[in-house]
Amino acid sequence: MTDDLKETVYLDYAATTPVDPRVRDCMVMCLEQSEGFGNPASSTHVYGEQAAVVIRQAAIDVATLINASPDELVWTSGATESDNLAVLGAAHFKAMKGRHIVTVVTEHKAVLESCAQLEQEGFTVTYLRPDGTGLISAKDLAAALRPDTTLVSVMHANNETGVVQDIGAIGSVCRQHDVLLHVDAAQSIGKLPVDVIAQQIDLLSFNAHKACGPKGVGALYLNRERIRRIEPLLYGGGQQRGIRPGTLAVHQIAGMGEALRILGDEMEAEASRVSCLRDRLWQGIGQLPGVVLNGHPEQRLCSILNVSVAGVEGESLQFALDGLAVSSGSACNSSSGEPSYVLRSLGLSDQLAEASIRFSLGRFTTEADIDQAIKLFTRALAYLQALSCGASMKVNG
Amino acid sequence: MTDDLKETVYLDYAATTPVDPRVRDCMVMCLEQSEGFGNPASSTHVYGEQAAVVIRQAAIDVATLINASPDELVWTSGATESDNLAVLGAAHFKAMKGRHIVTVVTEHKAVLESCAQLEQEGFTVTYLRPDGTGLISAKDLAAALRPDTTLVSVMHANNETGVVQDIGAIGSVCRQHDVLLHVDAAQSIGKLPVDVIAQQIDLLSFNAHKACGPKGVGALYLNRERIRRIEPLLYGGGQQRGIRPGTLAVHQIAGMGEALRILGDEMEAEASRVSCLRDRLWQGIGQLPGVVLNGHPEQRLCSILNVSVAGVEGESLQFALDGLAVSSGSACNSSSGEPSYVLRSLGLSDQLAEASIRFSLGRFTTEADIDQAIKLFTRALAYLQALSCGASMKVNG
Amino acid sequence: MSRYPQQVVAYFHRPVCSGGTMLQGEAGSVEQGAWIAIAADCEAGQLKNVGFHAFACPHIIAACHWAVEVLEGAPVQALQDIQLDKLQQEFEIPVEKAGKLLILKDAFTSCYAAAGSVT
Amino acid sequence: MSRYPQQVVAYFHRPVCSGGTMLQGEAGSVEQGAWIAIAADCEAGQLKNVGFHAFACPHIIAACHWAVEVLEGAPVQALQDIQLDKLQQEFEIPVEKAGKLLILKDAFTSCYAAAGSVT
Ligand SMILES: Cc1ncc(COP(=O)(O)O)c(C=O)c1O
Ligand SMILES: Cc1ncc(COP(=O)(O)O)c(C=O)c1O
Ligand code: FES
Ligand code: FES
Repeated sequence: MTDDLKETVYLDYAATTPVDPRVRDCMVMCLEQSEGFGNPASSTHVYGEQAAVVIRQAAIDVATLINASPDELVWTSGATESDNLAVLGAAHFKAMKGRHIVTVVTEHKAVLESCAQLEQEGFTVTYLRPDGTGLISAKDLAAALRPDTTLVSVMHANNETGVVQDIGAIGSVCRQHDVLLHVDAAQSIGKLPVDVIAQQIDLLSFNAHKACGPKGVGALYLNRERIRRIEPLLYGGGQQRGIRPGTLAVHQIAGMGEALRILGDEMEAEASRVSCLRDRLWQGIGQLPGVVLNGHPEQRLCSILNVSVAGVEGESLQFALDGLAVSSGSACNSSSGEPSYVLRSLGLSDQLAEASIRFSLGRFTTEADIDQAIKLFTRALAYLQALSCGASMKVNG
Repeated sequence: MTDDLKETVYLDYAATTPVDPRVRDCMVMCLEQSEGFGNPASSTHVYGEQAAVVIRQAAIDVATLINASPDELVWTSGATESDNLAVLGAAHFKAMKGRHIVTVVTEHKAVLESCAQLEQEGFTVTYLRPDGTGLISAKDLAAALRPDTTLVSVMHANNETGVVQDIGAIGSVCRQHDVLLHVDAAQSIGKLPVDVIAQQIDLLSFNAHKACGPKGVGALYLNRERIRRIEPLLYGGGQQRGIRPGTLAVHQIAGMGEALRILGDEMEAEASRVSCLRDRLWQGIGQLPGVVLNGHPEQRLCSILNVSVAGVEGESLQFALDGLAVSSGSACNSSSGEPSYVLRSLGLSDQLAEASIRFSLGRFTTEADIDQAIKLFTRALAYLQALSCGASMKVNG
Repeated sequence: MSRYPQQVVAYFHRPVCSGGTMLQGEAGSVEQGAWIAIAADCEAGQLKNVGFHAFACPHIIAACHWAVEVLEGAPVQALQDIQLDKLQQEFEIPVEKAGKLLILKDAFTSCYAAAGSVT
Repeated sequence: MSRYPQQVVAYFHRPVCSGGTMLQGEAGSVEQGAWIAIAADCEAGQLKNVGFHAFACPHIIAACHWAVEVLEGAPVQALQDIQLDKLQQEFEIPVEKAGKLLILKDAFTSCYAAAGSVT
């Protein structure tokens, strides 16, 4: 570890997580020459067969966590691909029935940009707006549905605020209207229970790297009772029933399986540990002048704390938090330069949206990390507030 | 290693390869919690920055091997995705100019099925047929080009026969006619020199797992002088200039970089070692009754030996080679049940196409492996030929 | 290889036995994907030296080895009593491949026909 | 953090100094994304206690710290001699953000204007 890393407290688990050593070990085994490094498509020899066994076990582990069956999973390269495959694939497949989609303005770009692509192709998309806490209501959703609506896409937990939608209620509206429901669970998987049956989910996107698994692997759950097929995004050697061809990345999938197996075992205890840490953090910084909480105070992930600071400039806030690895609503050289569309949609001013910090905690976060974060945040705020001297006030002259 | 694996000689490198221990170590480092496990998109903190540095180094290593610049690479989930992105992405992007594509019947399914998809969308595709050795001629290609041709897709080395096309000649025809050339180099990368400048290649697809790197990662080279942009397949967070969004899989990309760096260093020596082994294999089995070589005797990869056996049934040949992990043109439960379209296109009968074995060698293949393969193959042939007793002959009665 | 049932593995690699010379019959062809020739001797109405040649897939070769084994010493008419559903079960032959079993059946039938002309 | 030049890192975290009370000027606003107030005293035509308040991004805060440092002890007219291209170079301010430098310039100019009314 370099000194820079050692000195920097990592509170950016919502961006990506470290790989759990148990997951790593499981992956490394698949990378050993002496193990089943084969191509699971090579069904004619033992190397291929062993790889297929590994894939099968991973499918069982992943399916178990979401109460699905292993054959209802398609492996992908991550949640971006899963989201695209779900939204584009289902919309295209159902295009004969209708060309109207409903989603929410606070979805991840992987969903929003897929929807934008559908609009280019002549589909109509209704974008629901959440209330000031980030929640949408099942009633608003029901009102948005049309006879030609084929798909609703609503994320489980928001990646910026951690706000958690009531998927069960949304699912039952969708079922009543016989509309498919896609849920992006990239942030919630393993933090909240996900049950595709109980919550009436038809398509579920998630990945491993937000859950102490490897980057570059994800899955899409397809409810086989409700949707037989979707249009693929990739064409090739026919792997995965042609829905997603390409050689399966055995070590990646094994890692995802192990990561989600661990979550199944440890989720409950871990969620309460992490939410204690989050509460400790909020106690430490919530009373500082100008600090406000973004998103619903209860309906949110245990692991995310998103705050804004009134009267402080966003980039400088981020800059002053040098010793903290967190995400912020603002970045000088960021390609967009726009403040977070998620926070803006909650009604925040540009200043507050930019001066926002997302703390996201996870498996390896300690009390000491939190205390250090409180210290650094307090100090940064004190400096910037002294510097801006209330900011909007005129100089007393 | 299970006993089954220990007893089975792996000669299926063209399907996938073991991961080189050096590559594995490099990947494991990226999987360590104490290392730069960050998200390379997290540009605001050191974890993200270190990940970006790892990606950059990998891009340099990969670009160096093909004589490209690091910014001309797009990371993908493998050659299937690279092929799709190249063929669909370039065809869509150039659709205003024309909607005619040229490819070859012996391409990989990832290219052929992408072309089939384009046909569905109203594009016209010309499929060139190779001669009996598997080669296409630059003259035939030139004759197939039309004013509305925008893209030619020709693989460098064929995955079944190992036959190597003269990409330089093909490239110069394409440049003369101002048509983009896509080359699938999944099989040739690191076995033959690939030089995108000298060979006048505009788009190059390849992956890591055919080259002792990890499965589930690949790259697409885009010649930035010749093609500014292509239509993406996935939409999302804007990573990789929007051409291929999704969190970059740092350990995977690092592994690919290391794998290709090693190839750059060792390719020459390794190619001659492997071709000696392949020749030894051919000396051992080429003189057995009924055995014929498939594909051009010289213009082929050092690592692949594809043979057919007259008068022997394909599935039983495969079955009798139980102790050998090889690929065959035939498989009882294979989803298609069709004999190899590649071998059929060379003019082989169904029987010969089915009774074909692809031996593919690689970095960890030893003389002892080859000698064992010769022994097993010889024994299997003797048994099956005794059993079929010339097969097509009537029983003498 | 797990995609073949244990019975196929067990019966595939038996020694080649071409069979006797008295009774011979064949069916199928290389073009059809399976060719099977059955041969046996007949002593006092009992089959002896039952053997076969085959160009065929593993399931069928295994089934041939098994069939000639059970026929050894059996009465000649057993040649036409080979039960395909039994073979199909025994060797877990995929339904879509069951056509090949008919060729096997034909070969035994044609061998039995030879018995008619011999005895 | 490597995306900010070393100069920004060096000049960002200086002690807050509000400056004197004689000369004061400001420009920009929170809505504009940057607000800067300059204050100083003036003794015998020389700037003393040059300080500032700012709501601004790191580049601009660093530039302010630097500017007030070089102005300390300089003649009053130096307030309007702040050279933007020099600041832009010194702190590697991205061109697309250069607009913010104009606010800084305006703040110093307005401070200089105050000098006119004081002296
Ligand atoms: C809610 C949500 N959806 C989708 C994604 C995309 O995931 P991936 O990086 O695996 O493509 C992310 C993370 O970036 C996310 O937070
Ligand atoms: C020539 C060729 N192209 C493309 C592919 C697909 O590669 P991947 O498995 O990485 O998707 C392969 C291998 O399967 C190949 O041999
Ligand atoms: S191998 Fe012939 S039916 Fe399966
Ligand atoms: S931080 Fe303000 S210009 Fe870069």
